Amino acid sequence: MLETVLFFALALLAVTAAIGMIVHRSPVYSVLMLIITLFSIAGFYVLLNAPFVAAVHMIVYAGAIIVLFLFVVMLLDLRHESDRFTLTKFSRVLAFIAFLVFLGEAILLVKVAFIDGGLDIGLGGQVSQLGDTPSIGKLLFTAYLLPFEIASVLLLVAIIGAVILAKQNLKPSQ
Amino acid sequence: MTDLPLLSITIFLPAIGALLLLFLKDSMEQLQKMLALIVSALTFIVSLPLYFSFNSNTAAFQFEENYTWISAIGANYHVGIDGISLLMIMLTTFLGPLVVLSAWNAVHKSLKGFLISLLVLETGMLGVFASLDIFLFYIFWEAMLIPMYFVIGIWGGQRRVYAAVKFFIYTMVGSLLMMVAILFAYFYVGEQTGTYSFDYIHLRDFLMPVEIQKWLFLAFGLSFAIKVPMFPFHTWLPDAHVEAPTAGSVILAGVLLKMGTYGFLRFCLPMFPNATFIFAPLISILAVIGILYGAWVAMVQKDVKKLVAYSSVSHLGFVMLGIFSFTHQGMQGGLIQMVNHGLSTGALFLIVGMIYERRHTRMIEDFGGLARQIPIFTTFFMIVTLSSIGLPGLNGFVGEFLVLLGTFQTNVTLAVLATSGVIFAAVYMLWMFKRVMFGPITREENKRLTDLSKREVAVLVPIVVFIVWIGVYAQPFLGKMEKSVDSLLAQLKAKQTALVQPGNEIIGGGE
Amino acid sequence: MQDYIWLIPFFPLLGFLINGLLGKYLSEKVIGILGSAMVFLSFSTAVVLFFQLTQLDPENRLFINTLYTWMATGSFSADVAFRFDALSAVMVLVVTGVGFLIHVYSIGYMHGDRGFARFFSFLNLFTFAMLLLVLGNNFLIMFLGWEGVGLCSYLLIGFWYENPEYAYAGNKAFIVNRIGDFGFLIGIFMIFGYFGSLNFDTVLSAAGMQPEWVITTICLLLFVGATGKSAQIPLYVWLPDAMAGPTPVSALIHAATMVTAGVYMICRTSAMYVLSEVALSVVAIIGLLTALMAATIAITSKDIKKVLAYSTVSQLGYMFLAAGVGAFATAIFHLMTHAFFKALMFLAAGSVMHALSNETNIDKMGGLKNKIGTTYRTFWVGGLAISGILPFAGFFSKDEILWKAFSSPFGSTVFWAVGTLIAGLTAFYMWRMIYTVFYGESRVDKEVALHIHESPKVMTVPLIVLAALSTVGGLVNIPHYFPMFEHFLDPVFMKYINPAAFEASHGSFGLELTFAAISLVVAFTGIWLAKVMYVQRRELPDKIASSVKGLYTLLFNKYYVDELYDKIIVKPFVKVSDAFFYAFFDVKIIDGIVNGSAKIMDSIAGVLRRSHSGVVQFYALSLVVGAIALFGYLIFG
Amino acid sequence: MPIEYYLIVAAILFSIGVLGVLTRRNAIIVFLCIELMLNAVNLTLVAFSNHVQNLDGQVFVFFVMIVAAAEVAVGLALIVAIFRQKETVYVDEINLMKW
Repeated sequence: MLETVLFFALALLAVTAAIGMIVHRSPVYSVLMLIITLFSIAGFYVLLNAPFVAAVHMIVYAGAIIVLFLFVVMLLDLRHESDRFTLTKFSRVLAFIAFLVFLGEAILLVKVAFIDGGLDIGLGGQVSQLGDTPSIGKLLFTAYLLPFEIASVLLLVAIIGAVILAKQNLKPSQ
Repeated sequence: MTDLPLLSITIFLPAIGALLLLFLKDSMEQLQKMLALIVSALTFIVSLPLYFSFNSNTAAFQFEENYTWISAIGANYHVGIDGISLLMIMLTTFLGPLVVLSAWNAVHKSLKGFLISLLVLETGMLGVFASLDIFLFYIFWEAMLIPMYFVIGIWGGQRRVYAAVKFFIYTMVGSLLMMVAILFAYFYVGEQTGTYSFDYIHLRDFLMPVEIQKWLFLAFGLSFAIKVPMFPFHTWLPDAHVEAPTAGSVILAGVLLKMGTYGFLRFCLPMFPNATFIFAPLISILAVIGILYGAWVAMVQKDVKKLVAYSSVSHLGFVMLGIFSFTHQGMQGGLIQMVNHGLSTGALFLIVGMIYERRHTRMIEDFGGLARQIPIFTTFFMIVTLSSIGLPGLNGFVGEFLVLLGTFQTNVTLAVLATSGVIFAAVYMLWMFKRVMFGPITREENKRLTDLSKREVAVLVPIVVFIVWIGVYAQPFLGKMEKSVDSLLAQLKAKQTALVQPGNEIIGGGE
Repeated sequence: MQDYIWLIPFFPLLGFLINGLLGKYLSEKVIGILGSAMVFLSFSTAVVLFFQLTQLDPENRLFINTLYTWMATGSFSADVAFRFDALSAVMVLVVTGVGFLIHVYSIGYMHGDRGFARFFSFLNLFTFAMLLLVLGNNFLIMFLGWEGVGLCSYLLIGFWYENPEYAYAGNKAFIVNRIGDFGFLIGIFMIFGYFGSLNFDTVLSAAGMQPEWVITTICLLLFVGATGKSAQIPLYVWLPDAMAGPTPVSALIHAATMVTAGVYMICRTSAMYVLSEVALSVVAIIGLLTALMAATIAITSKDIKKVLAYSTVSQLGYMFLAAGVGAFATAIFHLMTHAFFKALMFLAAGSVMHALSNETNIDKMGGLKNKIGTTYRTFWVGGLAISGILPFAGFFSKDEILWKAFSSPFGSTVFWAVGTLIAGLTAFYMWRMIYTVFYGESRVDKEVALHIHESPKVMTVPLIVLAALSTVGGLVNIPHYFPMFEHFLDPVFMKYINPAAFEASHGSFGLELTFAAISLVVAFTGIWLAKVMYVQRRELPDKIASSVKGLYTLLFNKYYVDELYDKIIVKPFVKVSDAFFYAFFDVKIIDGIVNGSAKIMDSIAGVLRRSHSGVVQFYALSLVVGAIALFGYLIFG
Repeated sequence: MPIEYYLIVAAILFSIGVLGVLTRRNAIIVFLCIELMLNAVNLTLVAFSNHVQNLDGQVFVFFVMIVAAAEVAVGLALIVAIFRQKETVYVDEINLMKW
């Protein structure tokens, strides 16, 4: 019972924070809103027996990426944005329609869940396989060894890219 | 002597020449011209034994060479000639050196590229006439387009790009349709007979049901009709001719236009006989319209080259009429007319090119009274004009007479209408000749015109010799093609009756 | 000697090649002698062959000489073959004989002209083509000669090409001839269609078996060719303009030889013409009408050569009338005599023009009687011959035609009556010209009058010879007493015709004499009228002209035929093909479609291009829309 | 808890992210929204991994995170570079790629 209460609370929190993020005038507050959303998602991971993923999630996302965002926002000292939404009214309307369509899909999923009796694609195996660190670690270094190594190369490339981009001494073109 | 692959040498010698040209530096223009001339002359000499040791009392393909090329799809390098393609090959190799000679000092902009395109073009054309494998035929057919596009597009007149693109797209649309038809035939016959091969004889001997024949005939026919050019598809010709350099126009008129008619003779008629008989009335009517329309429009042209271009439409209308008359005289007349047109219109373009080199204008009213100024030129121009009008004693008459004689036996009204074309031919050619050559000299520049140089005379004399020879003694040429035309006609008749038998089931493997 | 016939056409061909190619390097004398010698050589070969021919008995007087096969496809084969029988013998002798005299004459006439060599080479080429026409053993060789003479007349009419009218006249001649040849060609196709071969013997002998309508259409088609070449209605318009050529050309081509090709062709195919009543009557009627029309126009014409040109058209009408009534031999006889006196008169006119430095308007002449004596006397003889006065050639040939027009089964009194009237008109317009040119006071303008001189020997000798021929020529065929000429020719015509067709010719010998007398009387009245009007009372012609104003202007402007043709056929044709065919159809419709499709492609591309607006959101949006579409398909698809 | 609920929440978050990307002018905010969309996807992955009792889903989340990290690094470097040159971060003013 606790689990469902917790789920709904986290869900509510995540959605409001997300809306707040895209609506808020000042970018700093948007970043903070995002952090809240990330917290709630971490909560979900725990609910879904994936403690290791939740931990890594908090470290990588909240810890590194968002900090980087904050850093960039501070660096470019973006103040209040006057008109935060895109100029053309036309694209805003279209964007809203897109939003509605995605919601439609969500509702559809609800239909599938409640009316048709849920997705029965999975094999209802025993709960024992918890997402704990040793089992994921074993998996990483056996079945997914190659992608793991490629990922490291990818990160290296990203680092070099960022450095090069930053080093260019670009003069502001009037 | 026959162990030497004579035909393949003739086909690829110009290409080899083009390769050699690549090694010469751009500055050595004189050397490039000499090499191109030697190579094309050599090709002509090599092709002579093809003519002389051609045994003219069998319709089978001679000098045949058949090597497997892409065995996976059953396409092999299968070349050979018979009565129909022999004269075309001789015409191509004969015009080769003359064209190079005519462009001696006409082209200055990247001469090497020009000569290479000419030689590659010659190989393409020879390939088309000699190939007996439809896949190979299609490759040469397309390969021929590219150099011609460059010749018009780079070395042409002011609106050359428009003309070149129009020429390319016109032909490309046609040949794409043909590609589809070739593939369809390939798979259909393959599926029916089990052996998938592009070999011409294999596809020709298989008798398809009439419905399929109709569609394939239309597809092949459209591509060839554009090339001929038949009446509604001819508008690319005047632009291409007006904008092409002299050498380009000569090759275009001399040989490229014959690809269409040759295509009909080699592919459409034997492979789809029943469809041919069904569409023959339509094509004959279009041919007659082409004759009259070409003549009438030529009458009002202001530009000499456009006039000659429209006269080509009219002349080739005769050829198509002859081919689709399905009589001995008509077909052989058509074939001879193809050679005649190559000679007389080729010579006409050479002549127009010569005055263009001197005056840099093609408008008729810029000339007038040249006869007194340049007498040698006038005699050549007179002879060639008379040959293109079809004056008896010269080559034009032999072709037109036989075509009309043949058509008269199948369709009197069309023959009468086509014969009136003979009058219009005289009208527009002589009217143009009068305005250009006779009358007082009206323009200052015309007074300083120089007569033909030795080189120019050397280009025109061989053509005039053949114009008179075919006109006076046409039998050797007619004899060469006699058997092949007989066998083609016999095949047509046999296949037509074969399919019409009751039950209409597909009788595979006709004679 | 049979296989030397090919020498006859070969000599002039040789002359053409030598003069044509090496003309520049030879002197005028050499060219002239060479040209004339060549024609003389073929004349002598013809004479030798002629005598050998007469050795044979009349039935099989025929030499055939086949050189090689010209072209053979399937069942059709045509070879270069020559035929020398009585008919072609006469024609060859006329062509080469008169031709030789004219060649000699031209040496004097063309003296000093820049294109001397070119003139002689073309003259030889013409003789070669005419001999081919006359000697050909099948329709194709005849057609080869037929178009060859058409070409030479084009070259020679437009000989002085600097003058645009002359070049235009040359063009007009060739194109009108070509229209005639169009009919001839279709006739040849029909002949091959129905007879399977083109050579004369097979075709003419098989003529009987074909249905009536086939024979009639073939004859009419061949007659269309004849009207084109021999300048009959409706295709005669080119002959008067052909006077633009030098006078020897007019003499040789447009009087003696080329224009008679039509008559020769009809006589050669007489076996076919006899079989179709319709064709014969068409030939006769057209001949008669042309003769009448041309005679009327000649009365009012002011140009000396134009008068002679219309007189030629009229005399040709006579010949066609003769052929039309089945009197083929008489037609050929008149052809021969006409060649003599018409060539004589053209050459004489040439020497008159030569004397008056090329003045052709007879109003500017007069009183030349004693200044150029020989020309006057020969012209006088020619005038008598053409008017048909007794001893002269014209009497016998024209009278014979009038008699045959009456007596022959195909003829009728109307033919005879109109024919006699025309004979009178001929006498009148011919002597009108002679009197205006040679009698009365001299209206020659001053500086021209200074150097009026008689033409040199080389011109007057041919005149004299021709004058002699015009007088003697007629005696060759005096009816009843000495019809040697007809006997000589008849076997050729009778060979394929069954004599039954000719029994019905009626009329006794007495009647024939009376008709001869009548035609003499008519001729004298014509001359007397001309003398009265143009010598004694000069004001009469203007008075009469003003009284019948309308008719006079109509005749003077040649019935406005030229303008009519121009307006009905030529102008609209050019305009239509320019405005409708080229400008509208070719450029607008077909090019329109082609360029149109290119423009459509271009405009579509233009629209698509705008979508790359550079706004990132737009790209993202299209991405999302794509995704949605995909989901929609997956879910509902 | 039945898996659909998680999927619904993830779908909503994802839609919000899309909305943000399409409407916001500030490049950084757009970047944030992209991060949000990525997390929504991660959530669904983990949800399914749990539902299907197979850890592969979770491993996959790792890789998504790696890519996200690399992407943010390079993206922000780009934004900084653009800002240094064009003094603006607003997306609709950076349209050099217009035709």
